Amino acid sequence: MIPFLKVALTNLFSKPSTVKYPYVPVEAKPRYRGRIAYDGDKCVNCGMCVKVCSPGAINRIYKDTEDGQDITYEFDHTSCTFCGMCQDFCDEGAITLTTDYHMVATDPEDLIVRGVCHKVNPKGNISCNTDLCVYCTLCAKKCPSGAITVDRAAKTWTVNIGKCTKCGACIKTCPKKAVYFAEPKPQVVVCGDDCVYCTLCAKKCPEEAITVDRAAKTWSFDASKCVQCGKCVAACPKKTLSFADGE
Amino acid sequence: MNYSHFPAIAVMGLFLGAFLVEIFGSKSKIVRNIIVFVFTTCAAALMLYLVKPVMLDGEIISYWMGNWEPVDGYAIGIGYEIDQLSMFFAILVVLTIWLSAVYSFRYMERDRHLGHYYTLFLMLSGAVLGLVCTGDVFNLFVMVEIMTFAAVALTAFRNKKGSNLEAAFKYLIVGSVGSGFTLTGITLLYMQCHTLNMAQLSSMLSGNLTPVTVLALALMFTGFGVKSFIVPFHAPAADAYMSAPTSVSMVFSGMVNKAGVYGMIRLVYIIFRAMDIEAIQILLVLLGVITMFIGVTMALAQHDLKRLLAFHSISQIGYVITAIGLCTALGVTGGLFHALNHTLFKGLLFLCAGAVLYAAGTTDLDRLGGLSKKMPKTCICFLIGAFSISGLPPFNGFASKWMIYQATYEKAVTTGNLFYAFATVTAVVVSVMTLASFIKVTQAVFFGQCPAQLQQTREVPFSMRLPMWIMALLCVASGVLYGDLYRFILAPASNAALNVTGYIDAMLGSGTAASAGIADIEVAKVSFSYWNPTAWLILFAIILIAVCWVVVFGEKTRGAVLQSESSQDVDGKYATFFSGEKSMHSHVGGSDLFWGFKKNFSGYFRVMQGIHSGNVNDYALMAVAAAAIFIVFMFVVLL
Amino acid sequence: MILNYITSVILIVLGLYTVCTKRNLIKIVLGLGITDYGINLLIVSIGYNNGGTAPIYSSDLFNLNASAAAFVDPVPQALTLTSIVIGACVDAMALALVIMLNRRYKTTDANEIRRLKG
Amino acid sequence: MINVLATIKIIVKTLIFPGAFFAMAAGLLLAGIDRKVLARMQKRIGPPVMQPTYDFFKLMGKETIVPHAANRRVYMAAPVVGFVSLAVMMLFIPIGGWCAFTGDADLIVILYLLTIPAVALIVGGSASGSPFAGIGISREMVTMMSYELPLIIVFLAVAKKVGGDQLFFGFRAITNWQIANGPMIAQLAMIPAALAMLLIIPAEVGTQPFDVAEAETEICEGPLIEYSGAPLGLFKLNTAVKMLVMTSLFTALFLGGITSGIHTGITLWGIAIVDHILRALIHVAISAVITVVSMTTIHAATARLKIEHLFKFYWTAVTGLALISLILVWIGF
Amino acid sequence: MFKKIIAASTAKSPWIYHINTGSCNGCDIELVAVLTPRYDAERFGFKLAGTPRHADIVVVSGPITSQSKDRLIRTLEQVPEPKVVVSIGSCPKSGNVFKGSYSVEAPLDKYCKVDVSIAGCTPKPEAIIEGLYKAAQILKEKREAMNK
Repeated sequence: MIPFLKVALTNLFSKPSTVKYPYVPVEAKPRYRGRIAYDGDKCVNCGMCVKVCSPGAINRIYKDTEDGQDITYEFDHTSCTFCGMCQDFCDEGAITLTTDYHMVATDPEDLIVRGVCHKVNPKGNISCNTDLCVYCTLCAKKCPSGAITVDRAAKTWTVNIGKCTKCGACIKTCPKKAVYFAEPKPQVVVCGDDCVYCTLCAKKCPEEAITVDRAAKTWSFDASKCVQCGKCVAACPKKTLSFADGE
Repeated sequence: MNYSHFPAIAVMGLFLGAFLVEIFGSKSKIVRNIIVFVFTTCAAALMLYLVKPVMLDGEIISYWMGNWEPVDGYAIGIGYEIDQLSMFFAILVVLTIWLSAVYSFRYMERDRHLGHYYTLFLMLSGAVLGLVCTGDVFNLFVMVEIMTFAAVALTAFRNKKGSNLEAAFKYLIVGSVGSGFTLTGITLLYMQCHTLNMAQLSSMLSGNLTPVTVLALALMFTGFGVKSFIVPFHAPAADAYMSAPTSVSMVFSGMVNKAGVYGMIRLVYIIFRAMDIEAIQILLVLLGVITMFIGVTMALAQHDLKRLLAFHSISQIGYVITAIGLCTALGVTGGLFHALNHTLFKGLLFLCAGAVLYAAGTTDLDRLGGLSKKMPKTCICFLIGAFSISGLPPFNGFASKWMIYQATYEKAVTTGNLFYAFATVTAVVVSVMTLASFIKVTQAVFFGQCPAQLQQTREVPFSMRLPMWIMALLCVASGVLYGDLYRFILAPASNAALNVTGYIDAMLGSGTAASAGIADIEVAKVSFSYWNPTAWLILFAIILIAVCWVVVFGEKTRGAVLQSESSQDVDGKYATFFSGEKSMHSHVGGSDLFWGFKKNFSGYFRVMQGIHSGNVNDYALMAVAAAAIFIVFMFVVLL
Repeated sequence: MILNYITSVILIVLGLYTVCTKRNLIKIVLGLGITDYGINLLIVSIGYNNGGTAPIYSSDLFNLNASAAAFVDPVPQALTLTSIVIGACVDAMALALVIMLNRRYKTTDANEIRRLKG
Repeated sequence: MINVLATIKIIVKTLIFPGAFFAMAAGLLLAGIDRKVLARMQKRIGPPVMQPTYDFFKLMGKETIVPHAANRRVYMAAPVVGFVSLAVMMLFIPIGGWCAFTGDADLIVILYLLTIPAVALIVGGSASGSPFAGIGISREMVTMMSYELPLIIVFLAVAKKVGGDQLFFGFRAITNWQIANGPMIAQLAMIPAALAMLLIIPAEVGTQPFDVAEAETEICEGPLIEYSGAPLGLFKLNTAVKMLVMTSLFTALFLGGITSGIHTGITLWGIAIVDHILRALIHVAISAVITVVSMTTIHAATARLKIEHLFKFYWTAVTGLALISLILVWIGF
Repeated sequence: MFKKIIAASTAKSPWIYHINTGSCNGCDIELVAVLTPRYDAERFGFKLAGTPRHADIVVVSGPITSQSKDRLIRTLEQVPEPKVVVSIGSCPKSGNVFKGSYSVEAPLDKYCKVDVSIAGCTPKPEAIIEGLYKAAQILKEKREAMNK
């Protein structure tokens, strides 16, 4: 008991070691994983963070806008475990865990960090400059949705437009910078030879870009009016219409 | 109104009642109850009528059986002598009898052979009243015998249980051994003085103590020790209290051991006047202290309520014996006052135990619990009894224990003998242990949680509660008004005990005491300047009102006081906190309290288990050994 | 006279010995009886006075003082009567209790009858 | 006609000065100082000195839940009885040499008044019907048994020292004696008794090393487990006032003569108000010092004792100290 | 006046009762760390209470496993009125990484209204102090609401 008595008495006359928190601001250590800061512009909506977040604290809300989508990322701090995986896996560096630890809230709303990532749909689709490409299959591995298939032996590179979310992950990883967003040539509708001139495509086209003369068996297309809505292609019973690259 | 006949009438009345109950009572309950009530009330009335002349006017009533007046200074017949001391005990006796009778009407209704019960009961009360009033030594012995018989028979009254018979047998054997010693003592006295009258004996014996009288003193000292259940002889008493029906065990603890104490006082103060010798005082105080300590420590280890109360009776008698052994004015007053208080609060506690037995069917502490919600009135009475026995201020135990502490320490300081200071310290520690064991009982029986089978226990009928309330009131009253209680009852009684001339002159005509050279000791007036509780109670009341006013005034601003009356949502907000569990029945029973204390005293308790072995021979051996020790002690000291 | 006192002391001590050591209940009760008779003997022998006659006044009632000295002291005899009665009652009750105990405990050995202890 | 001034004086004495109000305020202050100094001993800032007062008023504002298994009347009455007896005790203990009510045998009255708050806590705890409380009250009772023995020996030693061959249990006699020949603690024979008394104070109040009865960790606050709201507030107040009572008892018994020397002579309505106030302040200051010395240092330096170690410690070590001084006094030192 | 004193002191002496519904003990030791000399929550009057009956602020940690669910509900009921429930860490609010497991019945809101939630998987002691301080203010408001 005596040693503790000595310690107690010496403490009595020495300065208390309490950090007077609210009056003396206390900064967290530099690598402290605190509140998440999300930078919408850097984000490319690749979805890696969502995939890698174990408690599923991140969710995305899509809202279509005219030139693409507004994806709001919601980081729910009440269910986040602050492991920092999303920060590590976000190549763009859009997510950073700041050293702000003051995450105290009465209503849960203000514990949710929101950020909007405006995703402009690139006009064209992914295509590969075959002479630069060395078929190293890196882009295929990188693609989150598995849209690219590369056959090293046959030296072929194909992309499945449906799956591609235009995230640009392949562009970034291609060592040779072979992959690029092809400049979107204005899409032109082309009519195949077994057209029966049933004028269905003309009726479907909202912009009357197609004129069909049943009698003279002629099919004409006005590219300037066409909005590439694809309704004519879908309506043609003979499936002779298809998009093609204009000039 | 020639009231000198009244004591004889009262005693004979009770015996007559006993026989009448035997004849008429066995058939109908009403007749029996009426006879008992009438005879006990008229005995009470007769004796209480005497209080005024004897106590206040200081007159000593002497009455010669068959009008055999003493012939030229020699007492021939049996004389009844009521001086203040015997009047004091007579009040005690009469009070206990009346209350026990009223209590037993409803309490004993479930037993059979009630005719015999009331016969024995009236015999017991008649014997003790006779014992207190008599002035003749042999008559004293005969009354003690009748008392022992009635007590033994009553202990064995509920003979279905084998243990009751066993207790009765042990009580009879040890009692008879004790009575044998007393009878031998009396014969030796008669051999020496050729008289049986106490007053004459004391006038002849004062001063000239021959070996025969010393042997007689030692033997009678053992005899009355056996009757007042001090330490070496206390084991059968604990069994007897436990097995007797509660209304009888209340009489035991209120009257029977007081009769033993009365005999002891008569013997040592009046007949032999041996108290001036320092050694006898130390012997008595030592016996008292040991009885106190053993009584309480054994009580702490008990599992049965009545056995616990029995051991407490033994320990409180230890207090009385210690106080009387001091032979100072304050000491004797304290002792007598504690005897009165003991009768009150111990009677109350036994009645409550009886009520619990009547309502819940068992007095085993491990199977009882949570009765305060089922029997609120009994619980309050028990609390009053418990607080007064452990000596908390407003109640009567405090006043008498206070006197005893002051007396013992005053004796220590004046005589410079550290032993009495040791007695004060033990007295205080024993009083705390008494409080401990009563906390154990209240927690085990009244508070805590109610076991399933006791859910539908109901309050006891009114006629059982009436004596309880009377006793509770008396407890509080004697605690508060002990100033004038001292003036009217205690002072005359202790004076009568201390100086004997009045006693002798009344019996054998004035002047005999002077001739025998017994000077009248001027008893020092007890210095009563210490704090009288009435003023103290006013303070208590003022602050109580103030605090309640603050609490009540805060009512509006405070949260409401809520208790769910409905019992079905017990599991919600009002359930006991079981760290979240569903509140199941887990009652902290009596036996698992005071773990720390028992662990430290485990060696002591093992020895105690050995001593209370329950074997008749051991008890008889203890009695005889104690007799031998006392004889040797007396010879060494007095000759 | 001394012989009476010695025998009564022996009887008392013998009685106490049996009460304290014998395990059979009936023997204990007998021991009690023996102590009682020892005491009775003591009480009776106290009243003896050499050459005294029975304390009854015969025809010559008047010369009182002549025969007074020769009387044996009547008081101890009265005491003995009471003591004998008490002794008898004690024995009767004790034996009754022994019978009941035997019926309950099926034994008369003091060591077995030890339910109330501690 | 009752002397009106006298009754007013009594009411003022009972309720205001040494009675309820002063006891409450000084007690809470002492409790605050105790917690503050304890914190400082653990190198932390610690709560404001008024913290027990805030605790008390907050508890008065809380809702009082009476559990179903509790006996309502006893449950509510226990804390009030405890506080009342503590307030009455304050009337007996001389504050700066002057005590409100004194008789001849105050020590025995104090001895018994000390048991009432403990009994109130015990009966209250057992009335709440919780098994935790059951265990708590058994420990509280054993604690009481353990410190009662040395306490009575200390009282007897003081009485013998003051009394010589008569018997003086009253505080007036003790104070006069100490004014005459110096505070009791200066006497050689009485130093062990003073030490024993210092060790008794923490057990009586129930602070850390001896608070096994209200151990938060094992039996969640022991007897107080089911209490909430105003009754709990009163019980916490009782502990605080008990601190004041025990420390002022120590000053009365062992440092008697110190404060009574102050006479400023300024009287108001015949009562030397200023003297009283000054003496009261010094008295509370001394009590604070003793609280720190006896309770806080031991609290900071030791861990909680098990119940049988506590009992053995009190019945061997502390009683031995007290006995030494009793025997020394008896021999005539 | 009496009401004002009570309301003021309710904020100044909030007593904490900690319920651990299956937490990984990260938040538990952090909550107790708040009482150590370095952070010393006792400056504001915080004190750990042994039973819910003495509690003002109930701090719940852990993802409310099914075993501890009904015990939690029962204990929360036993806390006397002006009471505040604080969830510490992310487990109580959402079940954190244990979300979706068979034995976790996570969001505490199902059982009671959570007044203050302190986020952070083991929030920093300063954050806990701030949270408790806010809880004490809410307690005061509830106390004043009770007065009306």
